[in-house]
Amino acid sequence: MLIPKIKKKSILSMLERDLRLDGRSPNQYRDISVHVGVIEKAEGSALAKIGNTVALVGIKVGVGTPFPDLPDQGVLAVNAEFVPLAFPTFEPGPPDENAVELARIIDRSLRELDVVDLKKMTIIPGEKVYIIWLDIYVLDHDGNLTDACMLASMAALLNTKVPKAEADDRGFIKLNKDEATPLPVNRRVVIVSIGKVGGKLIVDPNLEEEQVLEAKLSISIGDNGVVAGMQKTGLSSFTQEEVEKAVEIALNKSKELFTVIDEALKKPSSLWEALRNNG
Amino acid sequence: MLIPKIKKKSILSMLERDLRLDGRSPNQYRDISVHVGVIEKAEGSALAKIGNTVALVGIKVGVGTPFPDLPDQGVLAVNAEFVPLAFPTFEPGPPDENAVELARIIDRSLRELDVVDLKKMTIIPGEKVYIIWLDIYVLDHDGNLTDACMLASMAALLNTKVPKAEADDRGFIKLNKDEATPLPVNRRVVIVSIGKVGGKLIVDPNLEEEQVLEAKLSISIGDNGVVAGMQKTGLSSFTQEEVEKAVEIALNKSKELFTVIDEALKKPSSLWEALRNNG
Amino acid sequence: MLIPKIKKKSILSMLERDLRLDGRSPNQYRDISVHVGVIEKAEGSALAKIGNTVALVGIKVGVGTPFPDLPDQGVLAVNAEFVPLAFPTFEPGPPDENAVELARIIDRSLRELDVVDLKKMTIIPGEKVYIIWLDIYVLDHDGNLTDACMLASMAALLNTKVPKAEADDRGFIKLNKDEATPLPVNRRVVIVSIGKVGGKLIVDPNLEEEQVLEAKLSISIGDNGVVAGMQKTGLSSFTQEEVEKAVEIALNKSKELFTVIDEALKKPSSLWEALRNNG
Amino acid sequence: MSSEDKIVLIDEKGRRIDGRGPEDLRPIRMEIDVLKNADGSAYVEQGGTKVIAAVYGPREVHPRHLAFPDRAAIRCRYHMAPFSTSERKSPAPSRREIELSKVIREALESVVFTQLYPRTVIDIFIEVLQADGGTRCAGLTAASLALADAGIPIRDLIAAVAVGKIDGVLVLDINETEDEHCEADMPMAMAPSFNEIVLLQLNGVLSPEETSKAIELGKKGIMKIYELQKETLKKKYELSTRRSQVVT
Amino acid sequence: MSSEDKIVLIDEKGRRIDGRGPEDLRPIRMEIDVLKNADGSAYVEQGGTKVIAAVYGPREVHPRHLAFPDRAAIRCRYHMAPFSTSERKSPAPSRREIELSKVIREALESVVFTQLYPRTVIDIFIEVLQADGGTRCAGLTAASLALADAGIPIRDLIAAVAVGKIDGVLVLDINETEDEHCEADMPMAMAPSFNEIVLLQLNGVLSPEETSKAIELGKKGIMKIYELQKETLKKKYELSTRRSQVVT
Amino acid sequence: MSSEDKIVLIDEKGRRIDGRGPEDLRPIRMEIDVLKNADGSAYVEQGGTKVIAAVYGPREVHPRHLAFPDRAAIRCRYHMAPFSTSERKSPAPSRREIELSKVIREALESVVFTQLYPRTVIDIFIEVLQADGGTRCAGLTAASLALADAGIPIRDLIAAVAVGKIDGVLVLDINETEDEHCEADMPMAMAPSFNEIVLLQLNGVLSPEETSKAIELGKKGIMKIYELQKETLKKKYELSTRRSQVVT
Repeated sequence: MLIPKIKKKSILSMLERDLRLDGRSPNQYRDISVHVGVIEKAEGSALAKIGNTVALVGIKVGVGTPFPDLPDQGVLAVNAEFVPLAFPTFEPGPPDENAVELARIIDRSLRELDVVDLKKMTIIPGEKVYIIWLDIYVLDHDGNLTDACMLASMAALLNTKVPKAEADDRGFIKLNKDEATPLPVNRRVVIVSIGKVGGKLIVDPNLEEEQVLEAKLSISIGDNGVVAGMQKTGLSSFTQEEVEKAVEIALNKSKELFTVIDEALKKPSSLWEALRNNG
Repeated sequence: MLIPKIKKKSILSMLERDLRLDGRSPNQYRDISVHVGVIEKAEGSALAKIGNTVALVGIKVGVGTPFPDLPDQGVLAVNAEFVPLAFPTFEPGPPDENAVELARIIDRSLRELDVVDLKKMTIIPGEKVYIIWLDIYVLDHDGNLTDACMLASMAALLNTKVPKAEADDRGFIKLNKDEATPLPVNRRVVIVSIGKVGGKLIVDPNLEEEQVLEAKLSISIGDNGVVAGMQKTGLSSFTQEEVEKAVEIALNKSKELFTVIDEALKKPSSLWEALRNNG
Repeated sequence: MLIPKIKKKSILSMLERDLRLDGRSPNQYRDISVHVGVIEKAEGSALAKIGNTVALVGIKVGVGTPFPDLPDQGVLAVNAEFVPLAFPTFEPGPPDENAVELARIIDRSLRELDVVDLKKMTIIPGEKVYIIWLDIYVLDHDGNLTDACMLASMAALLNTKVPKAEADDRGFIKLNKDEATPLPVNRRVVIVSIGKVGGKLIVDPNLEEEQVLEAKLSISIGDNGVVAGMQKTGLSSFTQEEVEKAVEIALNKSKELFTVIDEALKKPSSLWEALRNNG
Repeated sequence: MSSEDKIVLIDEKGRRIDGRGPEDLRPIRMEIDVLKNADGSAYVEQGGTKVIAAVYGPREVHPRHLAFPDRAAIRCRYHMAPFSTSERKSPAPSRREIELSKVIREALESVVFTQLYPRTVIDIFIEVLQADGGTRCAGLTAASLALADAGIPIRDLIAAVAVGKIDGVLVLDINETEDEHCEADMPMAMAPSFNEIVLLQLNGVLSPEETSKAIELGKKGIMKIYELQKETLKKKYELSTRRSQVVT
Repeated sequence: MSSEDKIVLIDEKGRRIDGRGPEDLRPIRMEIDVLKNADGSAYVEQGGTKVIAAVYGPREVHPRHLAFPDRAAIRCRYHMAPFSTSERKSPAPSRREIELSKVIREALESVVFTQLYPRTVIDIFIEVLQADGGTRCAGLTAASLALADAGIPIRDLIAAVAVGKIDGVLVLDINETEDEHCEADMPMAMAPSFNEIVLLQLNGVLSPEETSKAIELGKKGIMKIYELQKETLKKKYELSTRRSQVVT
Repeated sequence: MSSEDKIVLIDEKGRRIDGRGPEDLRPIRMEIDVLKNADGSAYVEQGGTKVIAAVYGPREVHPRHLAFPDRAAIRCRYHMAPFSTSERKSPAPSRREIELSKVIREALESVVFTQLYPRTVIDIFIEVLQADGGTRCAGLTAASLALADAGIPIRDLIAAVAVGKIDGVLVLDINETEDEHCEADMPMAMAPSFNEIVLLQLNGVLSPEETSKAIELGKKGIMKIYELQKETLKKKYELSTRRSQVVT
């Protein structure tokens, strides 16, 4: 994964003129697209692309027992798999620290804003609740997985239908998919990741840029304009001023991302369409 | 495990004359013996030998909860351990792909023919059922593990006694070994494995032959003359005609195997006897 | 971990004159100290030092279901972690064979003497009992972990307060820490480990000595003067006479250890004090 | 093959639950080069079943001692996405996935010229994104396309399909509902140009005669899938040729 | 941040549940060289939070291929003792511990001169012995002291603290009870001499303005902790100097 | 040692539940060379306990860095078959199996001339096929026979037996029922020719005097087992000599 020093040099010298290797300006995202409803058997799903980065999220709804300390809430379980078909160094096996960190960043962003109204997800209070399994599948990694995975997660939740829970004659709870209602979603959240290289801030770093980044700050923004999470990654640091500037940029760019989600929700798509226009 | 090419040559040239290195004809099994009742503490057990291949199967009967989608059936759990004492390259640890495949082939053969009458293995419908643990232990590996393990499994099931389930004063289910009845077995199944080498089909390949096989087809045969499972293994292929010929051979040879089981069931044996006549 | 042969020679030649490298006599322990109550959030805790060996034990009390065959007893679970900060070759991950052996030696010593009165640890007979988690944490390893960990374990149990179990309005059992009573302890036990080197027996071998030991015998002694466990470790052997002599020594030295515990119980200490006087 | 309920899987007119006749395949579509990072990739839809396959390699093996001096090692992972099934599936590999990874690998290895790349490894990853029956077959179909897309020399493509027996009738390309209630399910895969059966499994009960007929039926389906595979490759090849001409 | 109960976390006089004002740190004490085997070690108490850190290295890497040709690798494990929490914690690393090990490692790596020790590894082990809020911050504070104690060249110490928002008020160095009921929890760490923020996380909701103010408040706490760290090192240094003079 | 029920383990005539007197061994039989692939193997039955042991080696170590430059490494696995116990045992190694593998290995290592085979490994596998008390002892008895059968130079065989205390009486070679209800269980193993105790464990409570007497009693049993071991080897040796004479 060592990028020649010469490439770093050219990235830096172009940034001096506010330009990036792929022609973008510092605050510009790559092309973004979101397709919802691509996995028909899942209760909710979405595929998000940012440039060549592809993230697929499927949501399954099941029945389980609540956490003892939260007996009157449904359960949301967020998991991320960096499957080995997505990148040469991704390996089979349990999620590594990067996949765990990504899942937890998204999980916290959803939780802190009460994005899913888990209090409405109880079936029998204290005994049976809905479990919302949100599984993130990275299919192609070209940098900035966080923003793509958050986009796909948010769109998939908005695409989710919750089957009606019915007790059978033995008292077992079964889910009836024929009577399903939209998942209660309180509000929306996106993540805007901002890289720092040569002291400059750039939005949506691609893989090539990530390899020369000094540090990165992923900022979760709610659709009510609040900061709903931050995570600094990378081996270097930010100054307070840089953090403040990054928050400002994130607030700005979040609007674009919310618009992309809005557009995507207008009509469900197919995986065939979503994957094919990769060329 | 690389066998000298010269050995492959001699195997092939002998097969041209329908002969095998150990003096067998192509459709001939090695010596087969089955001993039942060798583990007295197990509810059922059998040791099967095919040539120098030795497989021991023990069956334990326990109490558990049924699968939610099959509330009125007992549970049959088949597991295979290739313990490291059986072969230089077998390693400690969870079953590898070969052990998993073998256990699943045997499991399917038993399941597809309803060999064990699991519907009779309910204790309290929907709540408590018998669990039949069938554990396969390979003790010595000289080729054709599948047929030997299936033989031992089938004989062990026919040797199994199911203890009576009784509720104690707290309502816990306990098993009473003093009142045990034979496991309800609907029918019998065996597996005949047929190797392909130099385009020839041979029954019961030994280890030396397995190392030069192009491919192998393991065919499960029910005692009602049906094909109850097939599994092709190995890096090469079969033609349709070869598969048809293999099925015909398997049907034929299955009769020998059923006879071996019949003989073995006539009297229980001891592990001492079973292991000692290895010489 | 290879100690120069020259050091072994000097250890042996000094032992000829009943002397040890650190100035001790063969039957002499290093300085021992025990501090109880060092983890205030735990229900019980103790830190024990023997020379530079440091063991910390914390006890958590929880609620769980009893073992089916012991429905009217609480559960004691002993676990040992050799965390990697304690020694250059300790590795992260599940306990290795040394940690497992140590935990099991201590577990058996506690169990065989009924040190904890588990029969008094039932909440709802057959359904809910107290679970006593005894977690051993080795912080610094300079030899003779067994004796230090047993000391810390015994002192921590004597320091433990059991919160009152109360059912809430839903019938869930909650623990009320404000109403806690001392853990019922029937009697005390310590372990005295005796090494054999050059045919001589030495008490409390330190790390340097352990590296040249032929064998070691860890002897559990109850405060009623019985032998409550033995474990021989190491690649060599003992004669019967050596075992008898070791038992005699252990009985003798156990009195010192019981006195150390008595002293420690007189006043709770802080982790700050316990760790700082390491210098 | 387990459930208690009696479902009508074939009506009096010989129509199956999704309207097909016994010898009809489900609608299939396939595309190669759908991923950027992989050396080769393919996406296959067969009815409701959706699989994606990627190939990396030939590349270096770590640790080294897993390499073969005389040929490339082939590793294969068949894996189901947690959201691909009716009930959420744990992402940890099940015993079923371990077995299928093995038989798929053996089928693919029969067509790859592994001896061209000694001391290397070729990694084949199959992800089932939606499971509606026949996932190992669709996975094989996709994996062999991905090998071709990666430019790895192969003797032939692999095409695969499952034959089932329902209410006594042999049917082609069973879907999940049929699989759950059928009397037999026989997945098979071929190197079609050589008439070689490279994967063959049977779960369920057939008479010897039915076994022959099932293989015969499977072959018919496989040949159709094979044609589609070749078309898919050809289309892409022409496209990229045209493109390169434009460049030239 | 989850519980249902309404607890008064700040009274009408602006006092917090443990009597502190909004900008007060909890009592802190720290000590280095508390372990014999480790190359460097430190113990930090911050209110009820107690952490111990140890450093081994630079030392050889096994297996070799994990080494870097141009610098030392840094490995970091943040781990909680089973008895450190209210309910007993399984000793197997949780997802939380895996994440925190990563962000702590990245923060520490920003100050270590790793290029001085190519092909080696520096192991940093943090054990939380009692958890009462702010454990990752106390862990970082301790780990950078342990690095210094091990004599590993660092550009600066790392000092860390968590800022919280409670009932609309930004408060410094939240404890566990505050953490459970707060609106936001923002752990941050700095290399204070360089004014560099090397760890920054936010769990919870802040307005952009509050974010700035929270960082400002965190900086104040960090500077105080930094002073204590330097004193701790100085005291020990003088002690050992005095000792060595005695020897001479 | 746990159950509540009071069972009469020794009757008024001093007979144990299986009719033995306090100092009687259970019936023992043993055989070597029972497996073809292993370099050495042995099968031992002691009452209802049935164990089989196999030895592979000296052979190459993988990975290499586990090898010792000056001697062979010894690895040992004591393992119980899932069907060997009253309740089915999970095949994953339990903490008990991990501990017993260690103490058995240490006992065996005391008699093997490991320095003859530097840089190699000797693998010893013990499988308990039926457990009725004294499995670690029968395992050691079998393993040392398997080492001899493998032709690995050893100073002495290892013979082992468990001594128990029941209703205040010391008894030899306790079976499972006795083990469950006894006051003490003391497994021990010796290199009998050298009078060396190479394994010694005590679970339960003994007075110091009883400890001595228990060792004394154990020795008696061990000597009998040792004689049987030597006979077993001799018989086979004569047999193979006769055989080779026939060949010549």
